[in-house]
Amino acid sequence: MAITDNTNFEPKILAFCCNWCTYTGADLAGLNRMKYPDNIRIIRLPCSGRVNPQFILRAFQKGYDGVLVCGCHPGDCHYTSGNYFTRRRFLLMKRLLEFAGIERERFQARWISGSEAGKFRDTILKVTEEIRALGPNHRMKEADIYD
Amino acid sequence: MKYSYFPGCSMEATGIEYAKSLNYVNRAIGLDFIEIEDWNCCGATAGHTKSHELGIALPLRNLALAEQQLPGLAMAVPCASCYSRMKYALQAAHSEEREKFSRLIDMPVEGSVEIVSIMDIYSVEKTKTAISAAITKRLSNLKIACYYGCLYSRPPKITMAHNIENPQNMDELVRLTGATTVDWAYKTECCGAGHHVDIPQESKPLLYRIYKNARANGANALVTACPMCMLNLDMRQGAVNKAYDENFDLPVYYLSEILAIAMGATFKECGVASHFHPAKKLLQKENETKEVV
Amino acid sequence: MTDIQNILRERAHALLDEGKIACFIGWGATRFNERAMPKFIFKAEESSSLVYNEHCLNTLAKYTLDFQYGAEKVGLATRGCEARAINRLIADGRLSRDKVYLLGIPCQGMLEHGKPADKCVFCRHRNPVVYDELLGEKTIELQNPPRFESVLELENKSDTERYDFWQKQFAKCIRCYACRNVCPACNCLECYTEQYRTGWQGKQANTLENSVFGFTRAYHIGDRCIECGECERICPMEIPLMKVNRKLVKDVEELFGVEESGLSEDEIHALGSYNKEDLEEFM
Amino acid sequence: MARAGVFICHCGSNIASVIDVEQVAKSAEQMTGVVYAATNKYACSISGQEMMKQAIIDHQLDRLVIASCTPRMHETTFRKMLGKTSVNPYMLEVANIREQCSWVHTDKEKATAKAIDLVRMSLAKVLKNQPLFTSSIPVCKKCLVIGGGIAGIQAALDIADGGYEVTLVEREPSLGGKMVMLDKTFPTLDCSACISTPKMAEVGAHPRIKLMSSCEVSAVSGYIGNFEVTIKQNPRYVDHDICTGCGLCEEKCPTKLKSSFDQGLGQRKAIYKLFPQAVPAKPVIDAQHCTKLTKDKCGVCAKVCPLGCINFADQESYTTDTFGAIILATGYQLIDWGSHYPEYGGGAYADVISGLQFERLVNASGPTEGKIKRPSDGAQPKSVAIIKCVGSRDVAKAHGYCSRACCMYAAKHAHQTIEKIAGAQVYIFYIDVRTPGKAYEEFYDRTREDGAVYIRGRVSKIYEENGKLICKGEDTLIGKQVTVEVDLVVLETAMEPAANSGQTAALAGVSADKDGWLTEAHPKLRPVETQSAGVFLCGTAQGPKDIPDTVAQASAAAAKVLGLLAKDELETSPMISAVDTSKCSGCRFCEQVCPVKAISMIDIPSIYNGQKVKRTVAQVNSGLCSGCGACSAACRTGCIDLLGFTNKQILEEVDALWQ
Repeated sequence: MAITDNTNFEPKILAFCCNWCTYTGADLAGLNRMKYPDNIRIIRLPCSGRVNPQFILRAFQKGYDGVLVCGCHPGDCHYTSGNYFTRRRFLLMKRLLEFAGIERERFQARWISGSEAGKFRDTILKVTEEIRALGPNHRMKEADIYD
Repeated sequence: MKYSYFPGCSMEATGIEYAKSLNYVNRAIGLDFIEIEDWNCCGATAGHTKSHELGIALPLRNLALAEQQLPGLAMAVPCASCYSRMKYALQAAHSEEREKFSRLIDMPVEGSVEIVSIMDIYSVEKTKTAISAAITKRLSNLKIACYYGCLYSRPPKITMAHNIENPQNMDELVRLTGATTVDWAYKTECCGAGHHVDIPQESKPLLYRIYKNARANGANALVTACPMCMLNLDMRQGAVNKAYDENFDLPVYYLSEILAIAMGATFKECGVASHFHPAKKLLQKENETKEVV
Repeated sequence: MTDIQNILRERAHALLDEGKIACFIGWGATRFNERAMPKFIFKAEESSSLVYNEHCLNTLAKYTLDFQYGAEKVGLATRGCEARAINRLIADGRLSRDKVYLLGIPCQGMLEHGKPADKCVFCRHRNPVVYDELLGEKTIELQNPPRFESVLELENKSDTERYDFWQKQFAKCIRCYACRNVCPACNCLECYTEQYRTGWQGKQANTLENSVFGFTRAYHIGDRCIECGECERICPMEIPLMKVNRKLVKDVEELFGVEESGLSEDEIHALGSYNKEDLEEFM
Repeated sequence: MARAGVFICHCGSNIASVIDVEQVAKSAEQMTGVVYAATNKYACSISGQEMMKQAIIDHQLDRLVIASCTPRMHETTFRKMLGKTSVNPYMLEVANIREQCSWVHTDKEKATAKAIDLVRMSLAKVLKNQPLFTSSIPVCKKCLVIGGGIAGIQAALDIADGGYEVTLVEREPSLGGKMVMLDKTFPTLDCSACISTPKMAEVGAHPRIKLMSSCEVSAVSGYIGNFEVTIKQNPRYVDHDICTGCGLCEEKCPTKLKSSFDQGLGQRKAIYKLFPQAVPAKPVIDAQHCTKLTKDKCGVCAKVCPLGCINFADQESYTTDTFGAIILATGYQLIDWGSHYPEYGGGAYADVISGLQFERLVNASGPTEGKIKRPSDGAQPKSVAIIKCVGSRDVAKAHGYCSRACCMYAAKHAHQTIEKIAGAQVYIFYIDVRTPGKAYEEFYDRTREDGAVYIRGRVSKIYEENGKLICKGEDTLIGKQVTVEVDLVVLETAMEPAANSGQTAALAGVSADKDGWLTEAHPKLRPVETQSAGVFLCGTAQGPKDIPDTVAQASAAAAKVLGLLAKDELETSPMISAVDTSKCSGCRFCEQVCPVKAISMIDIPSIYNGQKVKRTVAQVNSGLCSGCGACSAACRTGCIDLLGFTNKQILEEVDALWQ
């Protein structure tokens, strides 16, 4: 495993955002000209319930240093119940990832509504800093495992 | 049937009539109250208003003693104040505070003791039948307003009482004696006992409205099962009459006194002789009624 | 056990004879004394070749899928693990209850290499939870076997240690898919690994792809695992697969209060339902 | 081979001032699958669109990536544009380089790099896009209205007047609901029955409204434009096709009962019309109390009926019909205050009555012919206490919500008491006085000027003493306990969702909140729609409200339905789930997680070991599917996929930056 110097490390973070809440919240952050690190790449999905936990494994496998799943607050789902299933799936998946040895900060889930632009920015800031502190991910990463 | 017994301070002082009459009734129907050894103050009024810890630790120690000495027995608590404190302690024993308090009293405590009032005990079907059987006189001239007081039902989250506004179990027991009970509105309202010394001007109206409503509904006597209420209603009736220019004549009896009298006890045996408000006359009238065969 | 063996042979004979079932699935002898193998009896007179002893390690339930479209029922020797597997298959819509006839067997636990088998020492259902008839008296269940001990042990290590542990384990994997093929919860018509068009993951047998397979399979069965332990038993490379399965079973229990799976045929598994009051840690 | 075009929008300086758009275009041109990349000042403008259209022709583009503002802004614009070209509108991905890049980053170099990444991700996705086509479903031009109160009546009339068929289902034997029980309506004090009964009659006579009284909805299937609804007709024991409503039967019936319409204060017979102006104006038999039906004695009604309408053997029957839209107007009921408020006597005092009982007392066609009399002795009360928020705004007792109408009708009751009884004293106990409505505050002012005494505080106890009702409470403005002695107490009790309204709504796929009120699609912007497309709601089924709001909402729901029924066909979004049945194992996981019940199981022919068999697989109802994709994330095999957001597309997006 390569040892990297973290000082100039810019993590790449992937976020799955639901169209109705978090993606809207991210748009609102833009509209309000809030500033946050450019490390985040967002994939827009109709609902956080669309996020298959296998996407998370795939993101780490391909090289992302952190993954974020965001959706509407419980009770606010555009499709009524999608995020309740999301919550169950990722409560379980998060523990499984930790059990597999992925550091807990690398995968996070958050509820961010369409009006919570500030929360969106703060989440990105916090997650980016946490992952920057951890350094690049080598675990379960394609490019770093050669046997 | 056996119960562990927490007398509390009243039973040997102001509430001596209560103790006497309870004793009489229990002997007549074969109930056994076994006093907890080394019991201490229940923590009422002075204790719990000063400190939450003290207010819980004091009664909890009694619970712990009962658990130790008389495991498996329900605890008979005749005084409503004690009853309330014990219920608070029991709830604490079932909460996350248990360990803290267990350390404070330096005793293990499970909260396995059931707390029962005299009404609870006498309302058990078997006991009720025994009471019925032991009654030899019909007190049919008595028209009684059963006064339950505040602490047997309130706060409902602590007492777990079902019928807060219009309880019935004392009424049912009183009716066993042949007396009638009246429907009235002040069964569970505060009598102001706690404040009669420091703010009598606020407490007197509380007493007044109780007498007034009892009389308005046709009662000629009050029955209670709380030594504090008893003291207050009995001792201060004269003062209220004076303050309001009234002439209430409502003798106050303990539930157990009424039962004891109906079972044939003399005034001395059951304590009716030592009331403040004249209480014998009404019952003497009753005594003239013929005995049941 | 010989008693049960005798009744088993008798009942299988009778059921086949009466034409109630087309086939009976039980165990038969092998040329090794300490091994038994799955046995399929189609003719009543062959019933005498059934055996039941402490070497009947295979959980047989998944074989019933071969008979799911048959006109007649299939008979199955059903211990706790088979019974829960049958419930699993029915709940997952793969089997219909009227296609199987279950001869319940209270199990005392099996031996593997002369020792109590790993899959049996943590078993909480030695008696079948579903059957048509029960052969013999119900046996006493193990009281709270420490199922999660090895999970806890690994949980308490650092994430680097855990990562290294699993990478070492999955480095051994040869991607034979035996774990998947034997698993009663892995009952998909076509496994996601075969979906080359979507390309969920690579087919290469390297540590990374192996571990992605391992964890994905664990997640797929996590809320439906019946803890029969067949995957771990069958693994030729001795990867401790039950450790990750039990991790999920434990989490499902702690998070959603669903203690065990496969106890009834109409259960809704944890991820197929939700509770508005579920733990909230994503605020 | 794909021929993708990439267009980078400057958005004036909004994007171009931070992102080097030319650099992005240059990078895009190098990406696999891209045949053309260009920048544009304003992609959404007419000229921008023309430029893209021309590029599609010039470079034979078959798909587009447009890097611009958020897709929430102009995705539809660009799709519409593609509709006029050879490119399928769904062969488009929008990279959000404005809201999520240029507006939130300042470092030009980094922002440009991120923009290139975002384009790369969108490109990866668009390369896996498939052309999608909207389909259309026919619309059955009929509406079902459930509930015949003022909300249902108004909605039904509006739709029928708009030219469409309406079926109105009412559980009770007559239309009218609660409004027709009321005496006067605030703040104008016009007679409630006088303004509602003409509307009822209009419904009864309307050529396009089919009124089904004594009916309940028992099953709903299908989807917007095509709901299959089964309606249960409860037995009436009177053949309404023949009955003329002469009333002879009712007159002769010997069984007298408490009238539910009069809230137990008046009487009716066992064969009865709910009230004199009932619509339909024909009687029904109360099966629970008719002695013929319970004990096989009497049968007088059948003997006196000149037309032989009475049928004691009447059974419940079911009919099924198709509707394009459904309106839920199931209304409210009042809380059973007795079980919640033992301190108010729990129902033991005859002279403690509910507001609705007061309405009947004061109503000229009520049991007392409009004279306010105490139920206990028929005496005229000289003093009345009105207690508000009984069951409302009281979580410890019943409900936390405000019932909204009570402040005003409490004022009305006070006004009516003072008006009808000379010298009457009225006390109103309140928590707050809420009068948000046209001329409402003025009405409240007038009531106070009339002499009603408002006491701010709750009543803790009501009891009887010497023939008077004593209300004990607190006046929180002076911090003192107060006691008032009155002859009559009126409790302004909380509204609750009507019994079984939740079950009825659930049949149509509509959920209820924690208090049981039906949930609208959006509290502000879609107040009469529900999560179930084609199902609308109005009136107090959705939450407590007064008559003006109810009627307004009913008309709003009707307008929505008219808009829907005006279409011959509905276009459905093609971005819905689809099942690859060859792989589906029928495990039902997708069915369990679907929020709109769009997935069902179906048996399909299949081959197993050379044998023809039936196999169970999932199928998606395209009319119901809302395209959330929960099923897709649940499917282990991956055989159910969300078109437009397929597993493959998302995986490509994840992989895009790491090739």
